[in-house]
Amino acid sequence: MKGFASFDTVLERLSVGRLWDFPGGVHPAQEKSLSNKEVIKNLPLPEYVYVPIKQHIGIDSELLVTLGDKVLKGQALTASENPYAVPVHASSSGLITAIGEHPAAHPSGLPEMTVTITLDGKDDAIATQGISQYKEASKHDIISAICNAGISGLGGAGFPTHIKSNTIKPVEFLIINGIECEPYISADDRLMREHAWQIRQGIDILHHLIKPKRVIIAIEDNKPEALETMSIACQQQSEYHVVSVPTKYPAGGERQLIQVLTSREVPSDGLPIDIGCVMYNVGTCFAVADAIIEGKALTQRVVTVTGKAIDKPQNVWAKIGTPVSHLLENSAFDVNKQAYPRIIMGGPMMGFTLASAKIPIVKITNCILAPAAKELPSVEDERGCIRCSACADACPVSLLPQQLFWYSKAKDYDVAQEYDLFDCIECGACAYVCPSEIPLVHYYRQAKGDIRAQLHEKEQAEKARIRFEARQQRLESEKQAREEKHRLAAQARTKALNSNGGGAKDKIAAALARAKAKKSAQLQPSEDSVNDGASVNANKEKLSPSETASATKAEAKND
Amino acid sequence: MTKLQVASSPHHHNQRDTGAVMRLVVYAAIPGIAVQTYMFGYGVLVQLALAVVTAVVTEVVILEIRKKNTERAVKDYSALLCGLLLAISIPPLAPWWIIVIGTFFSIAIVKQLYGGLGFNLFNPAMAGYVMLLISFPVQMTAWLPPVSLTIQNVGIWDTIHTIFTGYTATGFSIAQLQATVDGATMATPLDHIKTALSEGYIISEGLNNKIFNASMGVGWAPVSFAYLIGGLVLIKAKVINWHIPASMIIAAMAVSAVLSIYDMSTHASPWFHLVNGSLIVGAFFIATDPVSASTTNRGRIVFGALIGFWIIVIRTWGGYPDAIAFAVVLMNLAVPLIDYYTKPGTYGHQNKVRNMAKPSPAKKSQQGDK
Amino acid sequence: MTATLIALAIVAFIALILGAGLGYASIRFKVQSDPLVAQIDSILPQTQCGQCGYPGCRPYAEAIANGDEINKCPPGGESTIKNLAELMGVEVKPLDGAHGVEAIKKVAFIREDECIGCTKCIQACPVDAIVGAAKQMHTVIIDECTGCDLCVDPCPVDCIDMIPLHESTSNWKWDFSQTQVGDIPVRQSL
Amino acid sequence: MTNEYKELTLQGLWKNNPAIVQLLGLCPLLAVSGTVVNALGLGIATTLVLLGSNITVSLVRNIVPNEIRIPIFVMVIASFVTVIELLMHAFTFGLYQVLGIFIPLIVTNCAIIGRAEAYASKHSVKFAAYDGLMMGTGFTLILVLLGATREILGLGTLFSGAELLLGNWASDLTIVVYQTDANFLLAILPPGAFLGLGFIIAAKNIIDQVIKDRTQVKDKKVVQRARVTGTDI
Repeated sequence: MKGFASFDTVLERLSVGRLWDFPGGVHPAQEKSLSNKEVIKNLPLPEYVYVPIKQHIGIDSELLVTLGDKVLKGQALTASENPYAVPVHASSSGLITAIGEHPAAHPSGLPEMTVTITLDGKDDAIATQGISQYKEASKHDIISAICNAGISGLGGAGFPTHIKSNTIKPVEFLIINGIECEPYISADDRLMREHAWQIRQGIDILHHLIKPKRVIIAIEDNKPEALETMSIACQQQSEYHVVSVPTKYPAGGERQLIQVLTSREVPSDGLPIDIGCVMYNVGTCFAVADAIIEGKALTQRVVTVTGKAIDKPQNVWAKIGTPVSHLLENSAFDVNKQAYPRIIMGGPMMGFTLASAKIPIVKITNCILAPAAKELPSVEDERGCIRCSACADACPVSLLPQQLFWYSKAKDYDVAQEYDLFDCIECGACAYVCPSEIPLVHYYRQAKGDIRAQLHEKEQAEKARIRFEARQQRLESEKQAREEKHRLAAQARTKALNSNGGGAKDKIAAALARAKAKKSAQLQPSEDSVNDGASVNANKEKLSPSETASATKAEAKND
Repeated sequence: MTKLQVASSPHHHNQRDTGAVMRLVVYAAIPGIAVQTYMFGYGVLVQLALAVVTAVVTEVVILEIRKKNTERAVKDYSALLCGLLLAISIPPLAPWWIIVIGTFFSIAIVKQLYGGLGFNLFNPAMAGYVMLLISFPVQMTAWLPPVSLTIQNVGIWDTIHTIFTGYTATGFSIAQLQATVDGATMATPLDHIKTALSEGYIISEGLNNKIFNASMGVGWAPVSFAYLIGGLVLIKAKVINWHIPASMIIAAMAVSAVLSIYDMSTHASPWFHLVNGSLIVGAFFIATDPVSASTTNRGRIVFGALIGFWIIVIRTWGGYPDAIAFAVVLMNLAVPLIDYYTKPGTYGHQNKVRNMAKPSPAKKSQQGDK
Repeated sequence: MTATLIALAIVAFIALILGAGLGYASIRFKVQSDPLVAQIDSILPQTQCGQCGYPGCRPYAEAIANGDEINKCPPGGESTIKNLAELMGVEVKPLDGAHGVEAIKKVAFIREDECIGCTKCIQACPVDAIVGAAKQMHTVIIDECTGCDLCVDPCPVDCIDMIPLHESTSNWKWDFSQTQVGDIPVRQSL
Repeated sequence: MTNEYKELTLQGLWKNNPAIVQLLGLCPLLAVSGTVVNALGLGIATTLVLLGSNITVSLVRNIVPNEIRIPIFVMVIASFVTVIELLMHAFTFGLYQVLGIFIPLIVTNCAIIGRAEAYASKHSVKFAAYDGLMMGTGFTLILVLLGATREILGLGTLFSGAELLLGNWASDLTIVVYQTDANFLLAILPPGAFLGLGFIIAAKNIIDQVIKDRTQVKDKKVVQRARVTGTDI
């Protein structure tokens, strides 16, 4: 029965508080106490917000606004017909002063299409209408309200929430992920402590939509306060289980958490729904409650600003699009505490370093981390792998990171895929434990990128081949058609000649001979007067381009 | 100018690097080495010094030739550890060139020629030991009796003199030193039993000798236990996994138990095999060398068990009294095969997409079968 | 002597029987090999650029099947040579520099205000990736363009550029050497 | 010497040496290269077989059906090996006893059937004969080199047992390079052969690399790019 426990078994174990475990995992120093002591703060408004048009893993949308437009908080900036697209909204009121490329919240730091709003400081919101009696509303209305509020998973992957909620498959467990297993981050922790009630409302809405048999609210045991507040908020609902999960990274990974709670494994080519589970982040639940009850769009989220180079580590409500520099300034970032400039967006295990402080906060940004000089020391050079397999012991998905590393590095991608390269969740546990300090995940990412590019190239090549062959065929058939036409015309002429009798034939022959004589008489002097090269050129002009090519070839050969 | 630090995640790293791992192994060997020195004299330390110097010098020279980063490679302590393991395996009073040739072979041929740390197919120390044993069997089997049984008191100066010239400062040869209090020439417990068996004695008669104390070799058993302590520390510190030592010792004990049940008189007991010879040091310090051992947990169990099996087989029927080196080198060869067949099942590959609505009984029973 | 003769006769007899068996087997179990040209063609990048000296990828595939060198394809570069070497069972060779160098993928771009609508590039394009008509401005379908640059030469007004493919967050391949050093606050006292 | 002969010499002795480039015939190579004399004996025997078989195969190459050529080559080779074996039995009995099974095993020496298949069956008699001679010589040279190395390392001597090959007068040929009581047994044992061969191959590769670096000539050639597209519509 490996990898699949029945509903009753799961329930039985939940009721006595016995969970399963996932293989591997690591226990990095938590450092959450830096930021989780104080309440979530509101920051002064920034001067500008940069709202990237694409903030989720969906499809590009169409812009609804143009340069110079005045927008209000909560006003949609984009719309799309595509069901997978989620709109983005102005996160405060102001004037659109630029629509163009701006560094993206992406490891590459490459620019993306972004709407820049110069804020007017009033923070005027657009009028909203919630669905307070959502139990009476149709499922479709709720789903579209979630979609229109621009909610995509706030946990990390950014999957559009309305797609996830619009499932027709039966769901046994609705899992609310309050794990937050990355060190340093305490955004969800604070949110649960301060807004447990609203999260409960969000869960209620999702429960109403999905109708699961049970709801499991999973919180890591290093957050006892959050556990308590959530338990109190959920105590009236008998089918809600608030569960304390042992602290281990990456217990907050979707698939790992499902494994811990239910022992079921999401098929590698499937989704959690295939094993009767759906998972939401607590932040998403909070946003859903906002969207349905208040009708408010997703325009802000909790971000942990932490690290030992930050003098005032804290959790803040950050408007979507707020540049990172604004958060750093308002949290007393001390640049002199850093050995080299390094700001990480996300946690230390899966976050990425920023190339610019102008990069905006997006819907999936949960942390801005500014490590001090001796904190999170960066790896110098990798050393040779000693095959110690500490990575395999740490891997939560039971891969063989070492073998993947060999094959990725050797660009032996077929074998790497045989070793299930694409099942790697890039959690970084392997690289964390590696005594040779090999940036294993980086190799996997490069290999994955190369494989995807190769597949794309292969497709392109196939397309090009088909087009080329089609063209050749077309040219061939055109040529044949032309020859056929000439042949028919010649036949007709011959026929005409023959039928007209010998007199006509002679006349034509005589005319031809005359024309020929005239032509040769004309050509003769010119050929004498110019050099050979020019004559070749002169001839060339009469030739078709393909013949030109062959003529050029002939010339080259002569050279 | 400070450079912007852009890097792939994770940005967090465990602080235990290769050098730290190797150092821990060296520290864990200290109790064993101390007891061994106490039991067998200063020769152990002299050999250790020779081996370490040779190992590090060879490593540096070859890395220079290969134009690699010498400093970092030396700091990973792998050469030092290799020299150490070889030094504790050879007779304490073996001539100096034995350990020098052996260590040079281990580092230059077995380790660096294959590409350096991480690429060697064989355990360098054990391959070096095998080379020495088959090339110089006389010198390699010249073990002295434990200090408590010798007539000659070999001091530190005598030890050094013997290692470099073959004779003590007072002119005794190794053969003379091998004589025990009662005048009998001394061999290792395993050797002794092997000889006894070949001369037609049975085990219990063989054990009836001064070098045994309740079937434990005098001097040998304490050394084994000291290494056992170090090995347990290594497991506790998560430097090595329990799989290889456990499976290796259990397999060796099981095989010898079967044999001794089959015939008590010609096959020694599991206990005898455990405490005499190098089973324990092999299980914790040698077979667990990460580079040449299996890399999956299931594979490690197979790897260890087969080493244990071969040790007893070679001890019983082979030409050499002890067999750790042969067994380890033999199984090193099988590692790629073991690894290939013991790949762990990746998450999510046991069950491809199923239909949750109606879990068909066929599928359920299939799961049951698994 | 008779013993030798008998042995010889036996050997000859065995040889005859086995030889017959072998002969039969070689006819009966003849393996129809896969169409090699198609296999080679599928490895080639299908840019149809002609840099190999053959008019298109398929002709080059045919040439390779007939024993031509495998290192004449600059667009395919190292990986193509490696795959070809594997397929043909020959050694990997470095790309023959005489045919060009492996470069990053580019696509053709027509500066449309300069285009005079002569259709020469349309005729030159091997994969019909340029649309337009006589006296009308032409444009390149970027998705179809193989980057062969065969359209560049025929253009009478030189309005076609080969530009590198735009790198975006969706096709970026974790190469930090390309990352722009931005404006992350830098410690002053250094 | 014409170009073909020069090329054949180069191929056999260096570029395509059966022992260190093609790695053929390793079984006898590793087994009997313990001393120079053994190596030389087997080397000469192999060369003679190679010579004979190449000539014969080349002679019959046009009348042998393609399908059954391998069995026929094997028979030819086996016959020559039998001849050699009988000759050695008659004239160098001591060596015959030392080499033992490895003389009959020449039949299965891949170097021989390899040359028959790859060269002799496609070329005329004189070239085939020369090829056989050169390949055999190349093989013998490596055998002797390996034998010398192992003998010096393991026994400290050279040409010990020369009388086995050359008769009693040759026992004076033995050279004692150094005296030792601790023989380096590893060199004499099979692992020593593997290690030695590895080093010889490595040395050859280094020399090749040096030669290549020295004679790096840049031949520039210009290739005319083909116009894929006709525009003759």
